[in-house]
Amino acid sequence: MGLKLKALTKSPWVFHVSAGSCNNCDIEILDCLCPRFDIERFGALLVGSVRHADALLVTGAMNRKSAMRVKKLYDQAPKPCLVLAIGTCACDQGIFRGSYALTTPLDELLPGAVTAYVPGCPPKPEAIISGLVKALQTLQDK
Amino acid sequence: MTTIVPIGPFHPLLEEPELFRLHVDGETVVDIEVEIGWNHRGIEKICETKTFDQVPFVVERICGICSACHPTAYVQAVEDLADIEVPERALYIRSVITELERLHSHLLWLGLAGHFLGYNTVFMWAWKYREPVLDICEELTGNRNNYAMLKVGGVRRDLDESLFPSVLERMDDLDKHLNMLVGAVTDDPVLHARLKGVGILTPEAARAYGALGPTVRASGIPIDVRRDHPYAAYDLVDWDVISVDSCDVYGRAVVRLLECLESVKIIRRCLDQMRPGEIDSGVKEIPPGEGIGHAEAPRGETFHYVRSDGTNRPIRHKARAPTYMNLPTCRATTVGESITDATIILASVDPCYSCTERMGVYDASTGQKALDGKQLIKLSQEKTRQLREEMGE
Amino acid sequence: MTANFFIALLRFLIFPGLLFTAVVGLVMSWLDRKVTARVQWRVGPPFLQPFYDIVKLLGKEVIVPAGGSRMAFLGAPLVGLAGATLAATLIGTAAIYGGGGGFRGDIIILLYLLVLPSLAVILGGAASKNPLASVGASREMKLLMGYELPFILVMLVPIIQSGGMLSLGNLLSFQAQHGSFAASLSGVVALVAVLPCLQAKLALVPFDQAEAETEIMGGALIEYSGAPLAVFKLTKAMMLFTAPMFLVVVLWGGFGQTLGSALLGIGKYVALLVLVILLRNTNPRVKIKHAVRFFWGPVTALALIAVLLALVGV
Amino acid sequence: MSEKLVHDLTARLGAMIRELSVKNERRVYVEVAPDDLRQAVRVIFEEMGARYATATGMQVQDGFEVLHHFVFDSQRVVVSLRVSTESEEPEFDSITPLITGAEFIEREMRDLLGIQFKGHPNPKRLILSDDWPDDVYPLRRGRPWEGKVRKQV
Repeated sequence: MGLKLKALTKSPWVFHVSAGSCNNCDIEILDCLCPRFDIERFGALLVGSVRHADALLVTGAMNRKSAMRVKKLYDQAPKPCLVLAIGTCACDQGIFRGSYALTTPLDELLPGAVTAYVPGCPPKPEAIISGLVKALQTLQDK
Repeated sequence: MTTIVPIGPFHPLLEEPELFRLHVDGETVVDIEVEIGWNHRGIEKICETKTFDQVPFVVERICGICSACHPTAYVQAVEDLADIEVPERALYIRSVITELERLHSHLLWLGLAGHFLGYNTVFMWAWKYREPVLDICEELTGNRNNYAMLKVGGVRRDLDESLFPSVLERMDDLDKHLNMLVGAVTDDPVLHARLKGVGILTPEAARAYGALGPTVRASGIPIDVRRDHPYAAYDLVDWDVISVDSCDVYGRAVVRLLECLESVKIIRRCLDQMRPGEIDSGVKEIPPGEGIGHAEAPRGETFHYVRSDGTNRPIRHKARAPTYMNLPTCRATTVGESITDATIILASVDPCYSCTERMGVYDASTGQKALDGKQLIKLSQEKTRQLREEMGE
Repeated sequence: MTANFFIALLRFLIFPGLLFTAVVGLVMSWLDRKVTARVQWRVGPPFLQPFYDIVKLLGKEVIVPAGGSRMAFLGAPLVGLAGATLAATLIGTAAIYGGGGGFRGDIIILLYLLVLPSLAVILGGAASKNPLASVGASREMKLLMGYELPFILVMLVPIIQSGGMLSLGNLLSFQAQHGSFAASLSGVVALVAVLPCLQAKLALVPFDQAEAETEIMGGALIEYSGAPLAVFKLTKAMMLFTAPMFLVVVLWGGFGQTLGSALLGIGKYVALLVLVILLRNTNPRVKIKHAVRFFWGPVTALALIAVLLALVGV
Repeated sequence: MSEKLVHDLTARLGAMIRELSVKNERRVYVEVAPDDLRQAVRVIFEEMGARYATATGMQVQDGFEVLHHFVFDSQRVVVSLRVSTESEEPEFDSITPLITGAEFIEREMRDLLGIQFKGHPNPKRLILSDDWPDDVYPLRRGRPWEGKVRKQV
């Protein structure tokens, strides 16, 4: 494993994309930054611009309007960039599946890009952190 | 020259997707447009395909931080429709859950407000105090959010009385911390300078827009569904409606903080007064008819309307979240302010888009044609050119 | 000639220039994040975190926004880095070699060099072709105009006190003989006046309007990714070392020649830095309007008082 | 609780009332003719000082219905003002000129149910994504969008 990769696993800056979620997953993501969980221990930071991001945390069921934005954001992110589906909605659209407002699920929209799925409604912060760690491990295996 | 500064749809200010277009002249906002729809999931249609007993699970997911208030409003609408009496213990349980939610929601807002002001210490401290509230929620209901406690005619689960002493103890702690936060906010001169007189919402404008919750209570209109249309156990315990008349962002912050103290009071009294008993009235059938239910969410009144044709599903379910009424007030509050203030003003109504958008997309533009991407780029390039000239390049 | 050039190059690139300042600056940025975390009841990042961040950014894809000026966009961070490095070299050389390390007028050159990182942010933001970056750049510019005036006024204090010395080395030997300027009344006032300017120079809350993440998403740096971003971050970290160091040398006696005085100097530097970090954590971001008013009002007044006091010799 | 209010409503609205039903002491439903809507809203909102909550639009067996909900906070009553039409292309008067806060809910109904509002100051198509077809109204009965909405990639 090269130094670059090692540095990447030690410093994953995350960008949070809420694509039609109910807010819970988003709050639990923010909660990861807070004193009890403090993901800065692992070098992770929540960044304001997608250009600074190493991982996109996507939440929500993706409706027709936000799906296009998610795709655009993914294109704007400098590679390598991980994508994590946070919450049941992002994984398989959950309770909203079949609604007229929704469109393709995340893994069809960004084929092959989703590294980790963190189910739960909402997933606990521990689960989100564990998902991030596992996603980073896939980088090391390469 | 007017520049358009987009805030959103994916912006760290907002934990949810939203697009505000601030028309900015220098640093002053001259106009604002809101575009919503990034969160629209068609919940009202989904509800028509669920049975009356399943709908609470759907409306719970309208919004994560109002995940007790929407089901409360919904079950009250159905209870209104079918004239159902709810057992007293269930009423107390409903109050406890909704107040716990209000506590964590207001603390969450306080933290985010601090974050927007670049005051990350406040963010971290508020969220640290919020954590025990979530623990209590998890112990009492089984989940940190989305409690799945409400059902038509009562509640789904009883509260475990053996947990009450430890809950009360943590409420005492929280009380102390909240008082400290109140002191910190009211004593900080920089916060006064940043928040006082900013984002004025006059009582007249508040009424015209139909603003709700802390937003309107900070404009000197003391309306609160919990007192005005008592539901759950709010008429069985003693508490006060908080209202100030400063009409600004500072007032909204103070109202929320003081409301937290009231919530602690309500939870304590509910746990005290609660007596063993039935928690469910065992509803079998919903007759045809229509019903209305409303509840005071942390952000204001949630309003639900349900119509039944006698089958096991509602034929129409309408949900209106408080932000739906509060957000448009941004036109009254941000115009004329600086872009720096715009963010905290937008945040001061505690916008909750996932609520607002379960059904709607709206645009608060003043009828002027929204600019497309190309024009935006052109404008931004012009601004850059202007900047260059200013720099003497 | 060649030897001199070689030594100068070494000083610029290794010690006390680029390499040394970068390492110390990154350690200091770790200190900043760690203290911040502790104030917020968090654990904070591991010691090597800033190094990982920089290495990682160097390995990422670089995206130049379409329609932007490629030269300005990629050149801006280098301008800032060069400014910070040169400043660090001059200050470090003067601090270590005492009287022999500086040249006449280097204090004025330093004032210019210390502005370069801010100018780089403005240039980079303007080259980004992004409205939010433009807002960030224009804020940086306003802020710069705000704090530079009192900053320069304060710099007059040591010059007046020393009777017109314009070289860092001379100022240091003057302080070694007569005690540090900060020991006099005018020096104390000057130090108080310069502290908010330092905060603004380092772009820390309450004066981080140009990069206000929650208002304008990283502001001027919004479009930067990969290596150029790493350079900006590095420059910022280096400024964390260079700017307080400058004040210690100019106003507060420097590091002297003995081990004891060197340790004292380091203590002064760390004290300044921790003060800055604490200020950052106990204040909300102020509005740019208020910030400029603050710098042109009370801070400038205070700086003027310091100058007047220096003129009457206290 | 609602007796005085009902009395007041009957007196002020007078002949405009088509039907008035008191569901219970906290809920009152009043039906008026579409032509009288604005006048009735003016009476309830401006003269009687009610708070505007929201509106519910729906497709019923024979046509469309819109309920404007008003809340009387001091009297603890919710009054719902009902207008209905049997037309397949429903159109009602907009109440936005009277109540600013009604702008969005009327546009929402326009987009999701295809109800037009006469005199709306800003009747723009806003709901749903831009690629949603113009004549498909998802909240009408059944699943009217099936086969008409393109799947996005």
